[in-house]
Amino acid sequence: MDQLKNKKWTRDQLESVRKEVLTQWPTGKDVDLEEAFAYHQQLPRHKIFSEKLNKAHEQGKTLVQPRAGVPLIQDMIHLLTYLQDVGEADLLPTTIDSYTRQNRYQEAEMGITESARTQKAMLNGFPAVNHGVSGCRQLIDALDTPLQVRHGTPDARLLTEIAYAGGYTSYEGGGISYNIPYAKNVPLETTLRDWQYVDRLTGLYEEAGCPINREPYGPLTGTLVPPFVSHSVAIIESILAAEQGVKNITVGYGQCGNLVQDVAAIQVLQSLTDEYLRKFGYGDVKVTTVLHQWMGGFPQEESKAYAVISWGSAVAALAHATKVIVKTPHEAVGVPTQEANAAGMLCTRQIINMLGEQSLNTYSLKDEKVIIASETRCVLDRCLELGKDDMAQGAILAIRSGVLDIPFAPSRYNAGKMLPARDNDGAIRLFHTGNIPLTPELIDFHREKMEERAKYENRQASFQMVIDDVYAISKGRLVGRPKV
Amino acid sequence: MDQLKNKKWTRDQLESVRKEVLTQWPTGKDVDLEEAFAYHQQLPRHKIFSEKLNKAHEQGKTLVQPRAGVPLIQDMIHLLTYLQDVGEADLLPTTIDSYTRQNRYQEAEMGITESARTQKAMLNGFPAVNHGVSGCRQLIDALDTPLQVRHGTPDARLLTEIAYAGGYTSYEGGGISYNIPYAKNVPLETTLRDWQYVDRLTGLYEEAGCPINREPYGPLTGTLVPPFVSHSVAIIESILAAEQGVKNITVGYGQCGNLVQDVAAIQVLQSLTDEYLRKFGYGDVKVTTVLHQWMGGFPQEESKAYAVISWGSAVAALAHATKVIVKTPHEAVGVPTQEANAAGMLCTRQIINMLGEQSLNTYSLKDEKVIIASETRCVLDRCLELGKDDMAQGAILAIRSGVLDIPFAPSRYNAGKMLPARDNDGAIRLFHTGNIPLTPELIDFHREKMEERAKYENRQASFQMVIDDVYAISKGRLVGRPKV
Amino acid sequence: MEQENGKRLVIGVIGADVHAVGIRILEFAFRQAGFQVTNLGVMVSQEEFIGAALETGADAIVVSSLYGHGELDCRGLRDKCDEAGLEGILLYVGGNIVVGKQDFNDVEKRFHEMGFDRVFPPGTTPEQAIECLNKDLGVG
Amino acid sequence: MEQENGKRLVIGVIGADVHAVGIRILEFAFRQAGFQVTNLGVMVSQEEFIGAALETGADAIVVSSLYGHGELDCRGLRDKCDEAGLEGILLYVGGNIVVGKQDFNDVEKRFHEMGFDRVFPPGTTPEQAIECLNKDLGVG
Ligand code: B12
Ligand code: B12
Repeated sequence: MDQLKNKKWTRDQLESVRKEVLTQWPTGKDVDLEEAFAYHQQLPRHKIFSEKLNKAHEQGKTLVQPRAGVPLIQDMIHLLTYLQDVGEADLLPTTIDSYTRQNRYQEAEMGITESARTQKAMLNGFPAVNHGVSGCRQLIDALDTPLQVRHGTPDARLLTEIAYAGGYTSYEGGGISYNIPYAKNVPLETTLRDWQYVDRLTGLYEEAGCPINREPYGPLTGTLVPPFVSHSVAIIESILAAEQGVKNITVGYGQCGNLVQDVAAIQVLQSLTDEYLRKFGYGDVKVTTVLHQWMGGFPQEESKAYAVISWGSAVAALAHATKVIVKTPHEAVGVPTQEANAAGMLCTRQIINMLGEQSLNTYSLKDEKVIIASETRCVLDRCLELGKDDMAQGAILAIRSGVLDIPFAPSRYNAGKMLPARDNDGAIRLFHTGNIPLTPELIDFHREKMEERAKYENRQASFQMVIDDVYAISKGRLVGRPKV
Repeated sequence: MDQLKNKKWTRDQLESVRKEVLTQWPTGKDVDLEEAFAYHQQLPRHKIFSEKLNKAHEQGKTLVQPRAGVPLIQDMIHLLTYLQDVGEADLLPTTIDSYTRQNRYQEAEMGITESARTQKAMLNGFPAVNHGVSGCRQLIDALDTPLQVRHGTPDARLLTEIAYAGGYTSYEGGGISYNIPYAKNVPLETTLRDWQYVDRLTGLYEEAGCPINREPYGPLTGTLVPPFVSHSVAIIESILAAEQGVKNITVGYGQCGNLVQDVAAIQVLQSLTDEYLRKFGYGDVKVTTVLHQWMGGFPQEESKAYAVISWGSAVAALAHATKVIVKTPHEAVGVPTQEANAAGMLCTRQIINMLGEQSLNTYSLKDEKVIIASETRCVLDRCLELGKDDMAQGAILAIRSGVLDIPFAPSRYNAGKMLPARDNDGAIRLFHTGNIPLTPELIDFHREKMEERAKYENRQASFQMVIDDVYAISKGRLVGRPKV
Repeated sequence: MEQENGKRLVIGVIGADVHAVGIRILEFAFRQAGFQVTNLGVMVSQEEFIGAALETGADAIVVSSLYGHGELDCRGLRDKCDEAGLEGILLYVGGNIVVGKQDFNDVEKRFHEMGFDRVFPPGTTPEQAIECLNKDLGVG
Repeated sequence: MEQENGKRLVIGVIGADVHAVGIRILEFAFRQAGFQVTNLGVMVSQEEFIGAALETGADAIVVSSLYGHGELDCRGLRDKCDEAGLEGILLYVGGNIVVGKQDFNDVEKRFHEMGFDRVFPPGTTPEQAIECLNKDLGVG
């Protein structure tokens, strides 16, 4: 195979791979592109994801979206209808189960059978590949709200084919964000290539007049990820997607917990993604943002979980993110019931509506924006340098060398040399910078922030401090202070 | 009787009234001041309200306090123990029932009997007068946390005598704040005099080395009260209390819903109360602050109620209020169960702990602080002018003329000429200024704010707009927009 | 505002209850809907309700109670109405009429037995109240 | 760090599960407590657990499962251990081992029947796990 380049695939290139992809599981043979375009073209506008997002973006509103997936089609329709009608979802999800995410369709089949037999959900999501094009369309037809596939699949090519032909108008994931946090042994080159396939397919739909929104997965491991790390990934994936013809992109960010850092992060994410896309010649791409409510360990106690949910909603509202992905009071325990899911949404909605008209405009916000933007530029510019102006190669080399480094990632292709921790105000900073190519001033800034906290806590910064931070929110605070 | 003056009562003056007060209900005869001082003096420090407040104030921490009251002593001990142990209360309340608040001890007695018979709470609080000194001490002895009486009693003299002798170390209320929102027919002069009694009694305890914290009731009617209105009342009551010898004062404020206005309000409340007390020669009084989570109509849905609770907690934390009074997910429906009460507290605690180390420092915060402080000064300075430098007389004349005007108050002594409404960002402004003596610039400011909203909503400002604002939070938003 | 419909209401908040906001809004809404309203405000005794109803020739007495003592405060109101010559007058009660979150079916039953024609749960909107009044008084 | 206690553990996250944070912290805590730890990381098959246990002469296999498929992934592990000559090896499982919020007594029973010696609910702290290991392996 040729060396991977950030270059638009030809139709022939795509078709030669498609032939093989569509045979990976029997349902693949039901995909017929022309027929799928026709299906999309007859969808009413209110079922099209990008339409709703772009409208909200114009109006400065924040849309509410849950996560949800169960193994059986009828149950899934029932669940989504509930979230739409009772939970008042603006956007609906289809969360895919973990076997499908690993292309283990045989095991997913077993999970379906077992779930039908025991009347208990034995899968943690909806096995869309096994249910096939017609299975997906049952959902699309039954609901009055745009649907998105949310997963975590390194090789999502067959899933994408089926989901798109099945009528989904939004699709999460990317070659970095669905590899490094979601896999152990998959080379980055492989997933970047497989996601070029996904993006090119998305481009085909766009060219046929069927808008499909793409969402690089923002929160990564959800565990102490500094904003510039996830921003770098989001912007790289946006550039790669745009090259393949994607026109609607939502970039994401997982709440860190410090108000100023979080609001600054969302605002910088929007402006910097716009800027880089323009710079690379993709100025026609529509960019929107999503805030994920706290993605790390949650408190068990439901009333405390509501507090965490509310705080995330407040950040989304004050930053005017285009949408917010909602957690539930069951988060620490297991996949939520539909009631718990709707409860999280109603709580979120209340905050969004109370706060959506307010804005934050602080002295420190501007500083924080400058910091996040500078850090992100350091990483992105070095990526380009490494890749000799090719972002795909750059990404591979950056991850390999730790120029781009994702904390707590399971992948063995991730360097894991950088260690994050919170500063004294709860913002996420770097405790070890590893190989992140920050300027000397930024490195000083991080060191000073960590020293300030270490001094306040009267202890050395150490891995124990990081562990304390990992636990902190689930134990009821933001900064993991030592026990006294 | 002499015309009311803001002047410290002599011991003789007090004693001549006390004789009568202590006969208002049989339990009054058990009050013995010297014995009561002795009881207070043997209380361990961790049971003394001011101690805990002042320590929190020094450390910049926010303490959590619920509301709670049931008719029977054993049930009350059980309830408070639960809130202390499960709810992790820093400070405990004793909410008094509404008959006691109206000095209807006979009806309260019936409520106790009925509650014992039906095993259902037939009173909405704890009838402390009927339970007497020994009844109160059973609570104080059973708990390891400082206790406060919270009520709404225009004539609280007997209740105070019994509560203090019973060992309470904190006491809410004041001559304006427990009249205008809590009564219909009681002249202000009467309540101001009766609260001089309460404050002088508090002074006696202070002089005997028994610190008792006094808390003017901040939120008033809880319904669209602009910050400067409640601040004016809080500062007047602080001055009157200080004159009678009160040394520990907590001034309060009910959350309005706009972040900047609320944080500014709490910060101004602290600094302005300090300033006025110093100015009047009471510089030795220790001032702390309390934020009341949203005091108006709540949403029925519990997950939405959690959102409102969380948002109030966020304000308390970001403003570093000394304590926060907690609502519960049952608020819209009725007096909460102990479980619902503890749930509200745990939710609050989670937010306080996550946010307590963060601060807000916005461009608009400084502006808002200047506005609130100027408005409050306008009212207070006119009060003094009206009262010919006597704050007690000033207050009476100010309320009568609407210089100080409390929206939605039941009292017929309140002018009710001022009408508040929210501006486009949800801050509470004046829609009719009535007789509030604002400067022309401030009046312009309010008018512009209201015009901005009216224009945005494409309707005239009217009473319907005020009604929409009254309902807004219970219907899931902050600004009551017209239906579309 | 709607045309006046000729029906008279006496409204107020019973007992030692000072919740003043809801009743003010009810007054506004009832007037808008065409009723003639006598609003007694807060802290209204049974006697005051009856006196005002007699005086105005009211078609209905609308009792609001928010603070939880509604059950104690409302006892005997129907009998007193009968004694005063207001037999059969329409009696409504609503608000947060008992202490705490109780099963509303039970609550409704207890208040029906006390002689109230309709009993409304927390959060009832003025529109719902007006719909019932129109029905029960044969308006519209 | 405590003195080494001579006991060996094989730990890992079973199945297609990639939750990498908890196991890293467990490794750290078990080492601090004196155990020799082989951490297989995430996405570990039954065969890998058994292979590593044979290779290191492990006293216990500690299975973590967060993503909800624990029940499908853990079936047959005890039998495979027996077949491989690891009769009686201590088997622990913990994390969020089933889908959704289920009654933990039921869950515990099902996993006991599958041959696990101890079953831990969501949110178990490393300290609780260490206490059980110490007891079951006769340490300290
Ligand atoms: C962070 C996170 C992620 C990150 C993981 C990043 C990474 N690679 O590590 C991302 C976003 C990638 C992710 C993905 C998914 N996740 Co996830 N995730 C979480 C979350 C929020 C926190 C997990 C965590 O790191 N906790 C912090 C660590 C320190 O705690 P811990 O993992 O619980 O481990 C401790 C204890 O449990 C205990 N312990 C663990 N194992 C064992 C074993 C024994 C024997 C003992 C004694 C103790 C013990 O000790 C550990 C250290 O203290 C949890 C919910 C929560 N807990 O709040 C959901 C959660 C585990 N995820 C869940 C799900 C469903 C998924 C997804 C399928 C779908 C999705 N929502 O995207 C995918 C699965 C991907 C896959 N193939 O595995 C569900 C599982 C549901 C269930 N069991 O019913 C949870 C519970 C969320 C929920 N309520 O829906 N997730
Ligand atoms: C604001 C408020 C106060 C203010 C009142 C200011 C004032 N003077 O008006 C203050 C702070 C002074 C106050 C005091 C007290 N309050 Co209060 N208060 C509230 C609160 C938060 C909102 C009430 C309100 O204004 N709502 C907005 C208006 C528009 O709605 P509404 O009053 O419900 O009325 C509408 C409907 O209910 C309906 N309606 C009302 N009556 C009727 C009757 C009929 C026939 C019909 C059809 C419809 C109808 O129409 C109205 C208009 O839409 C409620 C809880 C809530 N609802 O969120 C508690 C609440 C009513 N209060 C309560 C209590 C206990 C008290 C106190 C005893 C103690 C305390 N907590 O301080 C004192 C009582 C003082 C006294 N003697 O009455 C309890 C009652 C508990 C119960 N029933 O079990 C509540 C429910 C809070 C709670 N969960 O504990 N309160």
